[in-house]
Amino acid sequence: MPWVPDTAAAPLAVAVPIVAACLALVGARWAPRPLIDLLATGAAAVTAWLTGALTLAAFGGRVVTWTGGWSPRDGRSVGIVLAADPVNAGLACLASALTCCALLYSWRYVDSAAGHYHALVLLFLAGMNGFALTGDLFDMFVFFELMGATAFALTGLRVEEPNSLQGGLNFAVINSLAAYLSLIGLGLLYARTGQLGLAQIGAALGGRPADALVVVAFVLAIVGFVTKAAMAPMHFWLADAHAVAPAPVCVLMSGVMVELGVYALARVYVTVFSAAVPAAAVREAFIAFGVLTAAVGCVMCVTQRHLKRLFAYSTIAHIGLFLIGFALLTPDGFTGVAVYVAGHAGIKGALFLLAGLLLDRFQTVDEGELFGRGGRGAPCWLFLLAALALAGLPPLGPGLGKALSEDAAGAAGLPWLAAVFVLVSAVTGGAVLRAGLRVFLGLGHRLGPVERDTQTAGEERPETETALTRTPPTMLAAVVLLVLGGVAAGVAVGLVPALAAAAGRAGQTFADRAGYLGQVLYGGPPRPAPPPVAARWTGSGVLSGVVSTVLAGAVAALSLWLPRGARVRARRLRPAVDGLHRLHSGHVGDYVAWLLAGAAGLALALLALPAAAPG
Amino acid sequence: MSGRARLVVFVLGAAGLAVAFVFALGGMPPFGGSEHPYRDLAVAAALRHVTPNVVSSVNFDQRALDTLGEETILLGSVIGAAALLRLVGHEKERPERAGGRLPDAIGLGCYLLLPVTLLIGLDVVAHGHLTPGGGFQGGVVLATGLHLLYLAGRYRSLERLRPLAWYEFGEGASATAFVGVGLAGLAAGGSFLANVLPLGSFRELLSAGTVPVLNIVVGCAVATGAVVLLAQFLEQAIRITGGAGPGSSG
Amino acid sequence: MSDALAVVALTLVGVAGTAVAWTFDPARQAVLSSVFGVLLAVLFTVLQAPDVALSQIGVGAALVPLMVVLTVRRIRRGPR
Amino acid sequence: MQVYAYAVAGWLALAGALGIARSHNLVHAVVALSVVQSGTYVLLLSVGYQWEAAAPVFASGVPVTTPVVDPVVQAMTLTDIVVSATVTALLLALTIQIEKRFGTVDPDELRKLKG
Repeated sequence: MPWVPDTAAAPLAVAVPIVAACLALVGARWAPRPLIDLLATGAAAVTAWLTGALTLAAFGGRVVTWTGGWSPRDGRSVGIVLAADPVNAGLACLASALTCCALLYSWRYVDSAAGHYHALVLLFLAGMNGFALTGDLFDMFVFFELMGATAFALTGLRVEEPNSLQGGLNFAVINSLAAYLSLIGLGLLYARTGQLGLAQIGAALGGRPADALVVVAFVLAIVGFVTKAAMAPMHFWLADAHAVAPAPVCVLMSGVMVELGVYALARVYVTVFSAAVPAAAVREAFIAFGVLTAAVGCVMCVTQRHLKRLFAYSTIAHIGLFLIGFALLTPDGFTGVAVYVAGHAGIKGALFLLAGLLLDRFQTVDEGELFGRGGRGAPCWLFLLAALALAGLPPLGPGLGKALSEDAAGAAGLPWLAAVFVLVSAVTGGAVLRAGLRVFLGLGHRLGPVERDTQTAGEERPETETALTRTPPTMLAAVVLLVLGGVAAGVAVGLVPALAAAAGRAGQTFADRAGYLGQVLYGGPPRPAPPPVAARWTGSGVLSGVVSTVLAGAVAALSLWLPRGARVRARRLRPAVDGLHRLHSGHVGDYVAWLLAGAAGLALALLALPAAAPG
Repeated sequence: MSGRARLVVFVLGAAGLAVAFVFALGGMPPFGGSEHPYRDLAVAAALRHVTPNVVSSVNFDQRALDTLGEETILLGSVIGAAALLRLVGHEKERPERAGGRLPDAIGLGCYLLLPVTLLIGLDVVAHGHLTPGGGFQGGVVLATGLHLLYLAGRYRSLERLRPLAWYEFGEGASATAFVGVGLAGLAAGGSFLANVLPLGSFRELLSAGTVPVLNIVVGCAVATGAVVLLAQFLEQAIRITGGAGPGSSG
Repeated sequence: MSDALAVVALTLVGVAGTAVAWTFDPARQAVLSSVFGVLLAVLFTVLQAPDVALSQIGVGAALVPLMVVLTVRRIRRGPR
Repeated sequence: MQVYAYAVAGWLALAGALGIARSHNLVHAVVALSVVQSGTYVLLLSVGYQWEAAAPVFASGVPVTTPVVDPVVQAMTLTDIVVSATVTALLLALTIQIEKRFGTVDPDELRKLKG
C-alpha cells in the first residue's frame, strides 16, 4: 500500500470509523447537514480503501498484527491479534463499501436524529470491521456486542413507527441472549485451555478427540454467531428487524452483518475446533440445519406480500445456502460462499433500497397496495434485473456463487445439494420477480386486503421529509452502485482468469488451519499452497444458472397468472402455510423458547452424531 | 404460540441444554485449581510493564483493544439511547415542578456527600493502575455522585451542573482520545495501542506508561456516558409529556 | 477463604437471581435486583475480584436499578 | 463444590431465560435478561479462581511472588458488566417508546409483526 503499511490497515479500519463517528456526533450540533453527510460517506470510503488495500495485501499471505506490540514468544502471547486473510479482509471491505452506499443513499434520508444516525452507522461499521478482522474469541464477543448495540438502536430509530420499536426490541433481546450463551461457551473453553486467541485455543485443543466439554463449548460459543446468521430456528428476529429498519440500514444488516455470523461460525470451527470436533458430524448437522433454514425461508418468502419482509425471508433462505456451503468444509466450498456473499450483498442491498424508494413515494411496501404504481423508470428495470440475479442468472454475482457452491458440493460427494441451490434460487428469485412485475408493471391479478391475523401490514411513514415525487439522483446512484457491484462479482471474478484464481486462493487460505496457526503464533511465512480451484464459470454452472432462472420465471408466472380454479385448489395448502406464518408471531418469548430449542438440538445432535457417523 | 406451547418448547430446549451442560461439567477442571496459563503470562507481563494492578494491565495494556471496543459500545449505546428517547411529534417538556420531597436533613446529607463522592471517584480513577478500581469504577462513582443532587431534590441544580451537550462532547472526545492513544502507539511503537510512554517505577503514581492515561480517558467516558444515559431516563420519567400537551397531569 | 463461605455466597446469588427473574412486578423486581447486585458484589469479593466487585456495586446495584425504576415510573404515568 | 459454582452459573442463565419467556412485562424481561448475563460473570470468575490465592493487585506490602487469582477473567467480567448496563439501557429506552406507541408493555399484546 502506498501511504499506510499493511499492518496498520487492520487497526485503522476500526479506528477511522470511530473517530469519524465522534466528529459527526459533535459536528451535527453546528455544521450543516450536507457536511455531516459528506464527512460520514467520506470516512466510509476511506475505510473501504484501507480494507481494499488490506485485502489485496492478504492475497499475498495473511497480514498479522498484534495490537499493543505483544507479539508471541514460543507461541504464547497476552495480546490480541488481528489476522487478515482474503476472506475476512474482503468482508471488512464489503462492509465498508456497503456503508458507503448506504450513507450516500441517506443524503436524502431525513430524521430528527441526524448526526446520531451517522455516528451510529459509522460505529456499526467499526464493529463489523473489528469483528471480521480479530483473531481473538473474546474480542469477537466485544465487537459482536458493538455491532449489536448499534444495530438495535438503528433498527428502532424511527421511534414513531410501532413496528420499528417492536422489531428492534425482538432483535436486541434475542441477539443479546444468544451472545451471553456464547460467552458461557467461551468460559467453558477458557476453563479447558486457559486461552482466548483463536489460534491459541486451537493449538491447545490439539488433535485430541473432543469430549463432551469441548462439544458443548463449541455449540454454546457459536450460538451467538448462528443466531446473528439467522439459522432456523434462531431466525425469527431477522424478518422483524429487517422489515422495519431504515432501508439503508437493511443494506448493511442483510448484506453483510448476517453473513458475518456465517463467517464467524466458519472461522471458529475451522481454526479452533476442526482438529477436535469430527468434521463428519459438523457436516451432517449443518447441512441439516442449512436445508431447514432454506426451506423455511423459501416458504415464508414466496408467501409474503410485505416487500421488505419478502426480501428478509429471501435472505434467510440464502443463509441456508451459505450454511450448506460452509458445511462442505472444503476450500472450494468456502470460495463459493465468499463469492455468493459478495454477489448477494450488492443485489439484496439494492432491493432493500428500492423498497425504501417505494416507501418514500407511496407510504407502503405492501405488494397489493403498490399494484401497478411503480412505473417504468429506472427503478423498475433495476428491480427486475436484481430479481433475475437473485435467481442465479449467469454471468451475474449470485449465479457464480451458486454455481461454485454446487460444484463444491458435487466434489464433496453430495451432488443432490445442487437441487437445493437451484430450488432456493428459483423460489426466492421468482418471488422477487413476481413482486416486481406486479408492483412496477401491474401484471397478474390484484391482491385482496392484508389478512392481519397472519400478515404484517405494509403502510409506514416515508423516511424522507416529504413523500418523494421522483427519485433523487443520490438515492438512485446508491442503488446503481450496489447492482453494479453485485453484477461485477460474477462477471469480473468468473471471466477474468487472474481474479478467478485469486478467489480460489481465498477459500484455500481460509481452510488452511495449520497455516493460520503457524503464521499467527510463530510468525512463520505464508505456506506455499497447491494451485487452487479457480472460481470461474463452467458449462454446468451456466446451465444450472439458466435452469434456475427459467424456473424462477415459472414461479413468478404461476403466482401471477394461476387460473382461478387452480388457485382455489392451492388454498388447501393454506392451513400448513398459515401455521408456519403463525409461528412467526413477533412474540419475544416465543423466540427465546425457539432459540433454546435450537441450541439444544444442535448440542444433542453433535453429542450423538460422532458415535453414529464414521470418521 | 399459546403460552402453553411456548412453555413446552422452552422446557424441551432448556432441558436439552441442561443435560448437555451437565455432560460438559464432567470435563471441567475442579473449582479453585492452580492451573491458569493465561494468568501466568498476564501477571509476568504486568510486572514487566510495572503495573501492580494486573486487571488494569490486562484491560488497558495487554488487551486494550477489548476496552476500546467496550468504550465504543458505551458510546454507541449513549448515542442510541439519546436517539431513541428524543422528542418526536407533539411530545413536550413539562413545565418543571418542585423537586423531590425528601426531608431536609436527608437532602442536606446528599448535598454534603456530593463533593466527597466526587473526590472518591477521582481518586479511584487516578489510582486505577495501583489499587483496585480504575476508569470504570471511578467513572460510575462520579456519575452516580452527581445524581445525589437528584435525590437531594435539586433537579434544577443538577441540570445546571449537567449541560448535556457538553457531556455528549465529552463522550465523543474520550472515545477519540482512546483512539488517539492507540494511534500514538502505532506511530511511535509500531503497533496500535502499544504502551509507548515511560514506564516509571513500581507503585508510583506516574508509572505504567499509558495505563493511567487510558484509565482517565475511560473514567471520562464512563462518567459522561452514564450521566447522559441517566439524564435521558430522568427526562422521560420526570419532564416529558406526550400526546395531549402541557395541560396533562402527571 | 473457606469452602463454606464460597458455598454460601454462591447459594445466595443463585437464590436471589432466581427471585429477580421470577418476580413479575417490575417495581419490586428493581429493588430485588439491587439486592442481587450487592450479593453478586459480595461473591466477587469472596472470589478475590475487588475490581469487579466495585464495578458491580456501581453498575449492578445502583445504575441499572435506577434506570429500571425511572422506566417503571415513566410507564406507570402513561403517555398522558 | 467441584462444579457447584459452574452449576450456579448455568442455573442463573436458564432461570433468566425462563423469566423472559414467561414475562408479561418488557421491563421485567429486560431485567431477566441481565440475570442471564450475571450467570456469565459467575462462570468466568469461578473459572479463574484459585484456592488460597490473593486478588491480582500487588499493592504495597504484597510481594510480587504471591500467587494471585486469574486477572484475565476479571478483566473480561468488567467489560461484560459495562456491556450489560449499556444493553439494558438501550432495551429500556425501546421499552419506553413501545409503551408510548402501543400503550402497553405486555408482549402478548404487541400484535404488529406477523408472518
